[in-house]
Amino acid sequence: MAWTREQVAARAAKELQDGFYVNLGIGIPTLVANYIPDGVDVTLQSENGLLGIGPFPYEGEADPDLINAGKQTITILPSSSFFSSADSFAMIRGGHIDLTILGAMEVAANGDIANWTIPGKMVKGMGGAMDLVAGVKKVIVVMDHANKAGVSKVLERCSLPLTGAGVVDLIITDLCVMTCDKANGGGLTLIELAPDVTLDEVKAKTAAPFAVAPTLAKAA
Amino acid sequence: MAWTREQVAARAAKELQDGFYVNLGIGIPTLVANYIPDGVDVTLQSENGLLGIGPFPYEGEADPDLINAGKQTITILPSSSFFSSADSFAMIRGGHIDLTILGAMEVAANGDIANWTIPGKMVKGMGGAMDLVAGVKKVIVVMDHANKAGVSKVLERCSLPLTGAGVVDLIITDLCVMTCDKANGGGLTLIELAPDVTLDEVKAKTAAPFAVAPTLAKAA
Amino acid sequence: MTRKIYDGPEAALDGLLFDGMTIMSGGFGLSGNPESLIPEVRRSGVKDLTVISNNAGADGFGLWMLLETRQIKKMIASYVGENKLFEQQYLSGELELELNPQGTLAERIRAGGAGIPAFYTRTGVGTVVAEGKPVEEFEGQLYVRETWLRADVAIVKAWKADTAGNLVYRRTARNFNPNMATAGKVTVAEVEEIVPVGSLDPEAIHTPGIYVDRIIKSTINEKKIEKLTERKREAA
Amino acid sequence: MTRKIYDGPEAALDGLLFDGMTIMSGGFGLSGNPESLIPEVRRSGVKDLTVISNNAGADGFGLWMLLETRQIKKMIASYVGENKLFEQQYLSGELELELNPQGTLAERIRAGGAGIPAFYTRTGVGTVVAEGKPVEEFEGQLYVRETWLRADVAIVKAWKADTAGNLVYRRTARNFNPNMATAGKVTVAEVEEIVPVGSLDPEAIHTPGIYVDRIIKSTINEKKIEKLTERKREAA
Repeated sequence: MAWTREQVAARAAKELQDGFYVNLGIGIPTLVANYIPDGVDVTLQSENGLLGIGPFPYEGEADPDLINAGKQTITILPSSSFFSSADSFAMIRGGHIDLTILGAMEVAANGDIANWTIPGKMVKGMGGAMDLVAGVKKVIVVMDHANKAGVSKVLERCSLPLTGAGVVDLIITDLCVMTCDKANGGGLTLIELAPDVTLDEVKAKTAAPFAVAPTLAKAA
Repeated sequence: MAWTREQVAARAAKELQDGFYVNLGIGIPTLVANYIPDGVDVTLQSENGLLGIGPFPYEGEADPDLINAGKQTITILPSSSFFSSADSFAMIRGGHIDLTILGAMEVAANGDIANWTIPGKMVKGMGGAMDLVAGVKKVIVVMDHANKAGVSKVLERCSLPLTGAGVVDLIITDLCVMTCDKANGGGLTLIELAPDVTLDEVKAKTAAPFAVAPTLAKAA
Repeated sequence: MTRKIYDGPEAALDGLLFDGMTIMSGGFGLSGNPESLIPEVRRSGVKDLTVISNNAGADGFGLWMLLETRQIKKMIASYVGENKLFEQQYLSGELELELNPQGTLAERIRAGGAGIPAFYTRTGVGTVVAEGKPVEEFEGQLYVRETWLRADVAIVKAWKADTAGNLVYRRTARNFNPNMATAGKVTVAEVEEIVPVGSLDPEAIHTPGIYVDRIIKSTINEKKIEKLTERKREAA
Repeated sequence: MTRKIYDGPEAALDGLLFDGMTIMSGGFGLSGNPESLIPEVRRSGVKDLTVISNNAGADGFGLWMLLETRQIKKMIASYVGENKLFEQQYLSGELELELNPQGTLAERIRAGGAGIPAFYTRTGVGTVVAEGKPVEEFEGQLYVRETWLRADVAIVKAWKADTAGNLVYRRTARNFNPNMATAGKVTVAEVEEIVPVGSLDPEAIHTPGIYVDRIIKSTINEKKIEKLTERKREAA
């Protein structure tokens, strides 16, 4: 049985380490904050200019001057600090964020990611995504393994315009977890399967070659 | 009679305009602050990270955490703000300071200035001088017209390593005031003489060609 | 020292606007927008604007007001989603768009204010963003060269100003505002409160007064919330 | 959240020092120097250091302590005047010196922390500073390319830290400290006071905690004044 969105988020949360500074993208990545393991102290950065994102505000207490990068109202923590956009991206570009978790439309075996535009169809802009994939130490993609038409989103080469080239470290989909050896030009390795998902199913739904980790264990 | 150090400073102070942001170098330039004309509101910047330098502290009230770029103890004003070295020089480099007044060892007709090193003799460093001459909108040099040996410090070309090339706007010496047309590759024009100083004396003590302003008037 | 204080939006922008000019406008989404100054730009009728701003407003709000009147010729932004009017004008070819990665946009503006005409960044290497730009290797990694951005006028929104022009922003409404304040030939700030000098902590000034030429008290301060997200208070 | 708080200088630098390493050290003149950490670098005996700091201390104070023991192989600084020991070692060829304009030094450090390997500046064009570096024209002006500076360890002095590593500096003792805090692989801060999280104003943090790995309370906090300059109080 494939993982749900919530389960994907929970699986991604296992990648968080104590003391990490983390930037979470919009959508499933935002859910990851709900699954931070006990005893793991993580500080969330919001690229519009905040280090230390707190929970959503209680009803009636939202402050229009306090939003996250997804433009949702949020709160702060006692350890929080505010800064400008230039300072925020200096932090990101300078390699100070340990981990970012982002959604994607396509990911390739060479570590390329496409998640910001569909030429002729979608004109929105990349926002901070290009800066995050280029600047953050570890980049995790969370997404459905295939699109609604059943076409694999894990490809040998991306067909959409890239967000970043050779930047992805880990792919977590509804079916499985794969590492990407970006330091050596790419190469996917399947390291984990969702419960009852078979290797054959992943092979059928993956349009890229991948190795299978000898230690591969089905997720409990 | 040549101008004294104090008179040179007073003459330089006439270049201050209401609302100006100004950086004053060490030595005679620092004295300029004592001659700011009445009704002229000037904000002094200190490149170690302060906008709005106040007067020297009263006896016993000096704060080691509050110094100017010459490392003298100072005070602040109600309008002051502190910032980092990078932010301070962003302010300077970005062209936001209206005027800087600096000392010099040599100035040339093409607007070059040398004020930071004598090869083989003096190893100190340029500090912020190169940034100031390159970044500030208007650069005024105050200095003795000739050195102690009587050799002109106003030259056709500088012999010492430069602080900046083609950067000087105005030269105020103990003998006279000269403009430098740096926007057009240089060219000095004598615009003012100190009391009882003759054009011939300036000619004799200046190792560069210069024009004489038709409006030349002796300083009162 | 009150020469920087102006009566209202019209006075604050008087003499600054001209056709074909470049305007920077602070804000991220609908947070920290110069809500009083944008309508005055609209009222002035100035046209063929190049506008540099992270976003392009939303229905009826922010820079959307200048799109509606077709005063904007070109936008330099990082994200223009959720704005139907923008999409229409762009797809019909009426509007030019230069999309920048958000951090590159912020750094280009910072560079404009800091006298740095160009810098290198990893962001965008191997993507369309790097096309036509010099790409160079430093310490084994590729970087693309980006250039500074400056504006004829920067309009920003702050929380408080003192009469010397020192600004402080409030929470995440800070965003691009302090960077843009440094990059305008003239910078006009609208603020929620104007206080006497000495009221702001000199250790905590976000924008030193040198960067601010004109100040008004906001006449419009709607602060629309784009995505209200709340949680229920748990029973004690 | 007290994992960043260390017992003292020895604990704070434990495991970080090695021969041939690069250290950034905050301060301008004798103001804002990491006065407790420098003696520990000396005590450790680590050698062949490249030290990046605006100045090189003064007799008996600051980085002078590491010059005296000949632990410094190379200084990158903007001003090393008024330091006889430095001059001796430099003129005798024992010490390498790379002089940088102060603003270029600050920007190179800022670039190191911000992931910018190179940038262009007017500063130094036409001088020895630009020799051997690419010079290029932008908008009719020449600019020289400068590269980033980063360090294995940055040691900085702040006024207060909270336990999350957020720092605030005091007055002009801020200087290079916040910039260097961003440019060390590991950043160690000494502070006059360690306060609980929530004690510092989140709008007024000079160095967000992400940049600070280890914190100690200063054991030496002499704050020598280099040029005491005072005025007499006028009779009332």
